[in-house]
Amino acid sequence: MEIEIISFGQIAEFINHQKIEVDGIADTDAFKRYLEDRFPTLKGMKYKLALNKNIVQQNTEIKNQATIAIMPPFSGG
Amino acid sequence: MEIEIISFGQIAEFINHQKIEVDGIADTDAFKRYLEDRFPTLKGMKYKLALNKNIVQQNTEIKNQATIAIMPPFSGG
Amino acid sequence: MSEKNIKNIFVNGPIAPAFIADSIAKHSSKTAIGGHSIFMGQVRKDEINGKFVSAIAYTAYEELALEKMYQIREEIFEKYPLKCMHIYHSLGTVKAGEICLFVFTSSAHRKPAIAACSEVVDRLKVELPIWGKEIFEDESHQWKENS
Amino acid sequence: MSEKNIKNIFVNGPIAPAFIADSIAKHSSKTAIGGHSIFMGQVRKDEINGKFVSAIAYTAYEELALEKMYQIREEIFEKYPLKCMHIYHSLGTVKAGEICLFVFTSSAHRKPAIAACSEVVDRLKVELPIWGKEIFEDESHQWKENS
Repeated sequence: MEIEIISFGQIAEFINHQKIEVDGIADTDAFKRYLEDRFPTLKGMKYKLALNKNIVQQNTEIKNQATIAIMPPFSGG
Repeated sequence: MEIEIISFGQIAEFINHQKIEVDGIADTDAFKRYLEDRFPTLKGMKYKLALNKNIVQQNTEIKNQATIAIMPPFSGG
Repeated sequence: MSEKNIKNIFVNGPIAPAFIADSIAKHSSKTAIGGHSIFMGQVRKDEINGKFVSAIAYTAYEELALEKMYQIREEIFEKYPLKCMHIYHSLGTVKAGEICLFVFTSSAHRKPAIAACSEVVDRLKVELPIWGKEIFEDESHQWKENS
Repeated sequence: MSEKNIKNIFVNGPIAPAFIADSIAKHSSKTAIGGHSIFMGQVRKDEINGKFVSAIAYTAYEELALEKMYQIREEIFEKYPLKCMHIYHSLGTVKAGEICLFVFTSSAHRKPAIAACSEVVDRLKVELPIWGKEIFEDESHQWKENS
């Protein structure tokens, strides 16, 4: 299936916006494992995911053509 | 002795700025009795005195050439 | 001779938005400031017994008010780590919709500025000898009371 | 099609004092308002490891931020009897001394405006996906973290 990855702040410095073709990523927990495996820098960092513009509070199913945002801690204001 | 009376707000509508020559007004409690006697309207009203620019919190001695302000409740802001 | 730096807070008539903008702009050189809090009082066109307030005319016992404001200022600076505090109150006529009070506090982080601003507004309404006369459209009046 | 009235809060670059003055002036026709509360965030020239912050560059996940701000707005209007609420946040570069955040609330009496303004500022710092990159005078940078 296809997932669009977007990233922000400090994380955008090492993860570009990209579309990936993957199989076997059923939910956001699996996606995190995939991400941290591919981008080990992420392991030491605090970050949140947003799945199709909803902030992920608990493990959530991922469907084909999902957009997932990777967001470091917010620092607006 | 001489006392200068100044008044503000609603109270200035019936007590003008004036100097009075009186004897036997030793303190602010006595001055209040004098005032309420001379201006009975004052009896039904809330007001504070300021003696020589200090707000009167408790009965205070009045000396010659004092300035006493008669002030209705504040309503700034 | 007093050594106290007693600042005037009174302005004649309403406080203009452009005056507030100037006041804000002056702080751009104060680069230790991270947060500004402003309170503005605006004259309401209240309806009282079928008549609308068209303006408030403010008078004050100015010398006592400035002395009292000086004390409040000292106490607030003692209590909060402020960089700046500016206070302006109208005297004379301020029409409905116009601004009669402008309190402006600044600090490195937001919380002291916000807390100080709110506390100054509360205190000045209670402690400063200022009186507002509400003038109705038919030119009758009544004296405002702070609740 | 959404029926929600999602308002934009983002402005490019700093928020000018004249913009704030215009925003204030527009409220003079709203004569049911008695109190306005404003918070402004200003970029501090912080010293970090011997280097001074010269600017902050802001980016945001705009669509999510506006959606979240919509929710906050609804909740604040539910909680407080406000007449108005306006929020602006900078994107892009804001230099030290310039304003990056402007929150403006108004109500008939002062307390709801003050409480709502403070709560909105607290919430937007925590809940809106916005990031500040602190740029030093030597053009190196570090990512800001809200404490």
